[in-house]
Amino acid sequence: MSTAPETAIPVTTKKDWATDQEVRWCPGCGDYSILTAVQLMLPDLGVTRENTVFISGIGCAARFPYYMNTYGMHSIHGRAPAISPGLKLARPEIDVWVIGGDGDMLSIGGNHLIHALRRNVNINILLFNNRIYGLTKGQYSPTSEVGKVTKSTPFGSVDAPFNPISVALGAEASFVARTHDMDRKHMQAMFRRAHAHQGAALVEVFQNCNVFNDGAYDTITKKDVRGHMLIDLQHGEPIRFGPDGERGVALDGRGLATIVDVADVGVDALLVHDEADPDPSVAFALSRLSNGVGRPTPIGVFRAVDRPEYASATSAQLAEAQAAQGPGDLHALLHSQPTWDVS
Amino acid sequence: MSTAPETAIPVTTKKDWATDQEVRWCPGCGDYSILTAVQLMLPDLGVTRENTVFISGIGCAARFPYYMNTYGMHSIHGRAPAISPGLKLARPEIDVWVIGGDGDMLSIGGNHLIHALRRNVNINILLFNNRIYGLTKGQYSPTSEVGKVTKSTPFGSVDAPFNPISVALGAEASFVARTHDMDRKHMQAMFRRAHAHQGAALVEVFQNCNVFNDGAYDTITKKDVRGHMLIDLQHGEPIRFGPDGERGVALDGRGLATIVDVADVGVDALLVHDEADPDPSVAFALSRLSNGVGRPTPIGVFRAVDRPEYASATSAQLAEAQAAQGPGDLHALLHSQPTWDVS
Amino acid sequence: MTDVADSSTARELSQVIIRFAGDSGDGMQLTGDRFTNASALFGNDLATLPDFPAEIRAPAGTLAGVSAFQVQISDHDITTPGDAPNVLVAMNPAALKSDLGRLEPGGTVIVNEDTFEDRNLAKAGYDTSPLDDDTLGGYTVIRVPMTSLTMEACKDLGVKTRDAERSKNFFALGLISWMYTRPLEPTLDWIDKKFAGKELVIGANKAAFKAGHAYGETAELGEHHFMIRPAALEPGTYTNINGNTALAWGLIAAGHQAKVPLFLGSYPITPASDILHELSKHKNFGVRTLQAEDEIAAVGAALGASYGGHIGLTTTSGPGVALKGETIGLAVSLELPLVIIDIQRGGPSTGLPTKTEASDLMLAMYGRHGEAPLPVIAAYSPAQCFEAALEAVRIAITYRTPVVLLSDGYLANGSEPWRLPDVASLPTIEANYATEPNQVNEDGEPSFWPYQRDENLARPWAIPGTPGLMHRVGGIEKQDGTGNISYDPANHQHMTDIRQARIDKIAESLPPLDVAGDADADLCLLGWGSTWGAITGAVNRMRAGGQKVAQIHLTHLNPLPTELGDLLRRFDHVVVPEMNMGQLTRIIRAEYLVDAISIPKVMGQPFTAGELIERIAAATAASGGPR
Amino acid sequence: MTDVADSSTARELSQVIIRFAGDSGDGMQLTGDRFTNASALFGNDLATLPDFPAEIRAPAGTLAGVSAFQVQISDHDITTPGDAPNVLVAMNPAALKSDLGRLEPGGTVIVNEDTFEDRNLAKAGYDTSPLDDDTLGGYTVIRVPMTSLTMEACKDLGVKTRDAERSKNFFALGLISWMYTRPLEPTLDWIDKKFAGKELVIGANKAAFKAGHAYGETAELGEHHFMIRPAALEPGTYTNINGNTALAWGLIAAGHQAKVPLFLGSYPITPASDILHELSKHKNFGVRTLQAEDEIAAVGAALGASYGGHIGLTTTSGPGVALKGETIGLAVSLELPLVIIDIQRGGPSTGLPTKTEASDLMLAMYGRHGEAPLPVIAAYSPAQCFEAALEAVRIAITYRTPVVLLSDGYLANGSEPWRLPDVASLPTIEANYATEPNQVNEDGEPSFWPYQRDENLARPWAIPGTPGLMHRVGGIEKQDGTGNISYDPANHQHMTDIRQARIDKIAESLPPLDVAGDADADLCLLGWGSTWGAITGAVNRMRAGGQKVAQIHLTHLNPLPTELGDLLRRFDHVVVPEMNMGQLTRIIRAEYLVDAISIPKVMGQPFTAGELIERIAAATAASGGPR
Ligand SMILES: Cc1ncc(C[n+]2csc(CCOP(=O)(O)OP(=O)(O)O)c2C)c(N)n1
Ligand SMILES: Cc1ncc(C[n+]2csc(CCOP(=O)(O)OP(=O)(O)O)c2C)c(N)n1
Ligand code: SF4
Ligand code: SF4
Ligand SMILES: [Mg+2]
Ligand SMILES: [Mg+2]
Repeated sequence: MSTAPETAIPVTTKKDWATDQEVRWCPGCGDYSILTAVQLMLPDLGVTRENTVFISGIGCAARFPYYMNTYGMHSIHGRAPAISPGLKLARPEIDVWVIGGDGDMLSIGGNHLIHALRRNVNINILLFNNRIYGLTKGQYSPTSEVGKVTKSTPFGSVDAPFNPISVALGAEASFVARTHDMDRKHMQAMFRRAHAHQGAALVEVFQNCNVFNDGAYDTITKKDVRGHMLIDLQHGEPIRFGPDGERGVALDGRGLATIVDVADVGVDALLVHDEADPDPSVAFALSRLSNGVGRPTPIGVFRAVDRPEYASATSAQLAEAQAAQGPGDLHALLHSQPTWDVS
Repeated sequence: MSTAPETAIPVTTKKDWATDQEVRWCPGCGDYSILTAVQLMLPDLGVTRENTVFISGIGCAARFPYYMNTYGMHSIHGRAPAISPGLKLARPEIDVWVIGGDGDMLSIGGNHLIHALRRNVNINILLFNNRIYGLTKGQYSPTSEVGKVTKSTPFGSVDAPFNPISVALGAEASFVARTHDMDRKHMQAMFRRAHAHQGAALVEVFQNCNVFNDGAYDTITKKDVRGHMLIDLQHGEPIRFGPDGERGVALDGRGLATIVDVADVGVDALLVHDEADPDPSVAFALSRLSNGVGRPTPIGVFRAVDRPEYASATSAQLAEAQAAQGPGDLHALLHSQPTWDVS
Repeated sequence: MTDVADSSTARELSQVIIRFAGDSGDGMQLTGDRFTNASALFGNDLATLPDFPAEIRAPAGTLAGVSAFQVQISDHDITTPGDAPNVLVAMNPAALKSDLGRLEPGGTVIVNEDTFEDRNLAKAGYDTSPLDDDTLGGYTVIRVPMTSLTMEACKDLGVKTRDAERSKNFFALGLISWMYTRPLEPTLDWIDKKFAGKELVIGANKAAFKAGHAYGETAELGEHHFMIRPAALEPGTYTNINGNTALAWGLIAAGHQAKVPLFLGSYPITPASDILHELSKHKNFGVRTLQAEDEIAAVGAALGASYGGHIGLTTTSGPGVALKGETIGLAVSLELPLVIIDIQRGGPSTGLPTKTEASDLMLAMYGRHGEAPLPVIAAYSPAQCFEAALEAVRIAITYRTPVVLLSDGYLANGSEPWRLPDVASLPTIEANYATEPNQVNEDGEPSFWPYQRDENLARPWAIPGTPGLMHRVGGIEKQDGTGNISYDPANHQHMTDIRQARIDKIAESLPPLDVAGDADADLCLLGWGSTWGAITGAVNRMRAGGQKVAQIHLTHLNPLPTELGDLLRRFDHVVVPEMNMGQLTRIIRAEYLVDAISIPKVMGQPFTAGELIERIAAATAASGGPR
Repeated sequence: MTDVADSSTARELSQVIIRFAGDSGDGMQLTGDRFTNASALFGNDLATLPDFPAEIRAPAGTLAGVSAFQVQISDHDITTPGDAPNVLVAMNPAALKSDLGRLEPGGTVIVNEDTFEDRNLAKAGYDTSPLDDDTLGGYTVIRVPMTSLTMEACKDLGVKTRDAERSKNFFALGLISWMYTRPLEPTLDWIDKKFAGKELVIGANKAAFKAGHAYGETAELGEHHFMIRPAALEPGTYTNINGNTALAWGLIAAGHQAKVPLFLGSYPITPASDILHELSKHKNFGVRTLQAEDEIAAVGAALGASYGGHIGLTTTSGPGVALKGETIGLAVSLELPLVIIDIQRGGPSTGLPTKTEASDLMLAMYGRHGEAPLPVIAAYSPAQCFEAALEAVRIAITYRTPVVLLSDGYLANGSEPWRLPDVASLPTIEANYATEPNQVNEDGEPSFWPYQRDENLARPWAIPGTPGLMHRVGGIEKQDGTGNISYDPANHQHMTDIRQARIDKIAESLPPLDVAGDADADLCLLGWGSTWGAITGAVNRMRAGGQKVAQIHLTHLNPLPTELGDLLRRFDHVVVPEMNMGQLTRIIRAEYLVDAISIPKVMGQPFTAGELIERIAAATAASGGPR
């Protein structure tokens, strides 16, 4: 097995991380800005292209690996979070990024996603949530709002969507964050945090599909409303938002996260965000602040806690076994049951 | 299509609900007591055998339908929560019970489970959680505790288990409850509630597998410890437990559920359980009280809220369409595109 | 047909093949569709071949972004969208580059010359403009500044430049409509309906369309003015229909004829999604549709509905069928009606998702563990998808079995005129739900055996809600009759045999097999699925050229028609053109020990009749002539 | 072997077939295992057939709860656990009822007569005791009150009654050990080790075992005292091994020989789980195992590991293979090494999960959408699973392809003596990771083409972490060489052809096919998989009876050995016994147009040699003798 050489990380620029393949998204698609954010961030991350792998499923979002000059696999629909743990377990030294859409990761791939989070395999999962099936031309997805009229729901959908942050927290995720395609800096900050996290990291990215679900996030991410509608979670800080920080989040008497006017309740009554809380309950409460995109919506890191990471725990068991039993001896193995000799 | 006759429900007893098939569980298995609880409850539920269906996957638990003198399907591993919504959508008037183990429902069937909960299809899901794979003779399951030594984890497992209640709440479940195989009355109460609920109802049943994971719940469900270790949630009541109700649950300053001495904090400081809270955050916090079975563990109904039910919403769309467009006219359909005549 | 452009100056043609090619954003599918519909309403026979990339909108101007639509229209019965196009409409350099090779020698190229500027040429990989070098030597080239003429036509309408520019496909449509003397009204009407409420768009599109039409009149294109008379089709009312719509309607018709509600569990996938879309619209027929979380859930829900007495349906393509295998196996064991519809596409894996192929036959036959036989049928033309759907449901219900119905991307999206059947003439299907106990138990009481078989070896369909028939079914082997779990060795053999025998029995219900062409020929072309059009075209041409040739086209692939073996043994050569590497060929060889010769093709494109004639000649020559 | 019961009074036998049958809770598998191991260490050749129900512990005393273990031991080379048992040990009435029919005419029945009381008789469905009516007429019956004698033997040990009673299987084992002059030490040693720390259990089991042994000595069973000498096997060191263990060890050996770590992604399923269990133990060999959330994740993780340069493995049975099809198709498209191990069991659906069958061959061949060929190989005896695993890994790595390795429940659980190979003699496997660019791009710079092929048409295995070889792979069709996405029609045909050609090329690396028996016979028995033992037994007997017969046994099912067609055409009759309904038969017929005749069996039980001989005679007679 070859491993990465122990030389200094070469200096690279965005160009080095891009392939020569034409980017085939629709003009105006939010995926472009995510791609740019990633390609601009990686040169600063202290990683090499050869030790970086992007694995995706199928969907518009899932075309991502073709555009990254790293190792990459464009796999099959829903299976990126099933395939990537295998790679990470086999090669813990490799950075594994998992890319997929809301259909890919929450519909067909939902089970793999929650199990990857539970196991806490050290992979970085970017979920491009455009609340629609893009590549198959516009059916509703498990994050589409109730009543949505799409090709497959001409009379409006009748089922409630998932809140991806709630799903992840319910599945024991150790790192959960949210960002959006209109803010490169914020995206990069979240991707960096996901990368730094030792364990499975899920970043939900609000992404605009301008062809089949245009403007899905306009009410919260457009420049002019953003200040009022996005609640930027900062660890250790009271949760405030609004152009002048005039609003905030507090827990009401029943422990539910509620939006308050700071002037009414005072700064001290605000909830101080603790992403490292071992109990995910408050992070969960924050995820319920806005179910959908009509109300002020938290972005940032909901939760980031240390707990045993699966790939390193596996490697540790291997190392322990070798320490205890010595490296595998094939002859000894073959003779490990009772034997007899015929001469 | 035949539908149920509108006659009075005939009087039945346990015997009427049992088939003539030998029950093939190991002697002492917790599944027996669950079966008995169900067979004793159904005669009082105001339902008929012909309008009742049990659908299961594969596993020891999943043998359940064979023992019920109702309609039943013993399907394939993990797929009962995928198959049963189809039946319920097709035949909303039929009671559908879904039975499976922790492997069946949370491992291979995890995705179907969370989507059935999200969609809120009116099915009653009983998850027999013995924290082990019984039928395949003892591998660890997604609810097994960290470090568990099983046939497939001879050096101990390294991945954190799911908390089924948290998973369900993260997946937008409208009804979530927990009970255990040592308390027939409590089981029956939960099953009744699940049945009454209009939507997907998940009941986790702590179940002892005396062959491969014996005593998994002894520290909380045995008669002598139960009083100290089981927190019986009651809607509208302050959450108290202990032989004399001397302990209780309160929310701490950060909104986390905590166990307190009633003498210390006073009854008024206790959390009043509100299963109908539209926000699942407090129910989620309660689910985190005990992650595993070493600490006092809530049982009862965590959450029971009304939200649109999928099968009836589907039926309503059909009815509306028929009202608006009239019943389908095949001739008109065939002529609905531009046509021309050749003579 | 009053608005047909003056046809007095038009030369008569018996058919023409036109290919519209442009950028994904240029609206070529719509243009082709409109031309097709106008031709259909005019009374031509026709066949279409939409041909588009997997990307929603690949970058403008690139080869990857080229989207094309080919249509053949004629004054007589035709079965394919034609071999090489006579006319290629190229909306930009990339379209020219990618599709020129398909054009017939000496054919006509119509280009939007406005787009032939440096940036687009470079994107298409042209060093110099093909309009200026000898690239187009030997072709008739019509250069039209479509973009600027469209802008000009729209300039007083108050439309934004970008929107005006977008109407250029209607200019092209107008021009072609003039050249082939198409009626204008259907298109003008359609614009009104489609863009209702968007007056500016309506205005721009109509202006562009009329400008294109006028351009033909005025720009001395006289020698390109043609007339193709209506085809003398069988009398009746016709509509132009694609395969997916026909299939969806066939399912609705089947539910209607069986008086059993339809339930579709589906997960979107190209090229099957449109069936889900279509069925979702017809809730007033009592059709329930569920967009499931994945393919396994989709077929699972359908099976659940079947257990409940509905016709469980699931629509998908290859990757979905690969996922559904285990659940289909359960359906085999439960002996419940279920229809699995596979709109095949290029494989393996994600393959060529928007291109056609027919390589899932073996998967349909064998894609389950254990001995799990089930009927497989295949549609052979867009309109015939209607009948195929009815037949699939008939078999599923009558024999209580899952059925795989195969179609493909070409049938799904391609269209043809369809003589609408009279509803009264449709076959009826008997659901025959069980209503009564069928046994008496030891105590002399009525009881119910879920696996007691009828004359078709089919078991009762006893649906929940029926008093007295409570029973359990499951995937573990069961005792025949009682349905109780049984590990008895002899019973397992018996059940395996009976599951096979029940499928074999279906053959008894099939109409006699039709041998087209010359029954006494040495050569028989054996086909299945969408190759029907090309094979028929080849047979017609070969026979017209004096060659004797027979044609057998299978709609039932499992069980095979009883008489097939004897029929095939009559011929010296059995040649099997397939859109795969020889899957039916293998089945025929195994079944009948007939030395069937495969003509395989997996190129994402259907056979053309001409290509087939050549390859048949080569194949029979190689196999050494008559034996 | 000092402790072998006095053999001077024992009559010599060349072999015996014993069947232990009792309740699931009676420990019959353990009893059979112990008897087998003692016989192995004694030097006999042997073959075993464990036969148990799907329930963990079905209700005591019922027919559904009967668990049996059959073993044949001999003083010469044997290949099957025997046809009809000579001796049936029946621990209760249900066991007698369910298994008596298997006993040879005139055979010996040993019953635990204590259990023949009303309740048990009723549970087994006996109206009167078979010990008292003529049920056992014609058999030699040995009635032993095993339960009470065991209790008696334990009475002074301080063991609880229930625990004492549980030792009765050791009483039976002791008795049989006396009857067949087995050494006692291995069993006594084993009891010490197995129950270390549980002194009471050790005491009870040993007491019961010795009591059983003594019972033989003292109870005038003299005429039942036999001796079966060690078999003259090839010189070497032997161990008694079952198929799943041999397979797991073969995988470890393959990783060792290739110097590539193993990664197993698996989801538990009978009868494959034990391979997961075994591999999980050997972490010091660098073996990583992941119990995944389902089969799709299991094969997905394995594929991810393969992409990372490990040998990706996945173990399962039929239902799991049915689920993995889509991901295996991706592996076909990615051209990465991957080994899919299918321990077949009775199907369809859940079928007979603990019973053997070999009906997944077609699934292995065709269970993917599109044209997705891959190599299929099959193990043929428990010990040979070791070699088969090595061969599967060799092919997967050398040809960069997923490989399906078929075994079955009979091989998995059955055991036989295995002459341990010398580690130095094992084949080496070259992983040949790519380390350098293999192209120069337009700018003259080194670049890397992930689909540039070597002489085997295999592509480079360039694993993450290798500088300069960054590349993308995916399931969409790609250009040969560069690996870039390509929808080009000709390229798709080319890639389809080359994927097939690469698999076909494997045939060049296979050793010449072995024809056993009489190469000049009219009749050839063609087999694959676990039928090898029974077919070999049949061939030996037929030849011993003066009949000429040839035998070909395939380990490679895809591609088939190059010379197979020519070989088969030499015979008048090609007969193919299979544990399915004729799957290989179909392949052979399609491939070679040879009129291969199927002898199918799906009864959850392997063929016996005797049964085969009869069915071969019938089949060849029916097919009308030599042509
Ligand atoms: C097994 C399988 N099922 C279905 C599909 C069809 N399919 C491709 S992408 C997709 C969903 C796309 O939606 P999403 O994951 O949200 O990605 P987006 O295109 O919106 O980025 C579907 C259903 C497939 N390729 N494979
Ligand atoms: C597709 C498939 N995979 C695996 C299996 C094997 N299998 C049967 S039951 C089971 C798990 C049993 O555990 P659980 O669901 O917890 O039920 P329990 O037996 O503990 O009641 C497994 C892995 C199967 N039957 N089908
Ligand atoms: S369809 Fe939507 S998500 Fe897909 S590329 Fe186009 S804009 Fe982006
Ligand atoms: S194995 Fe465990 S869960 Fe299964 S029947 Fe036995 S005791 Fe019950
Ligand atoms: Mg999406
Ligand atoms: Mg379990």
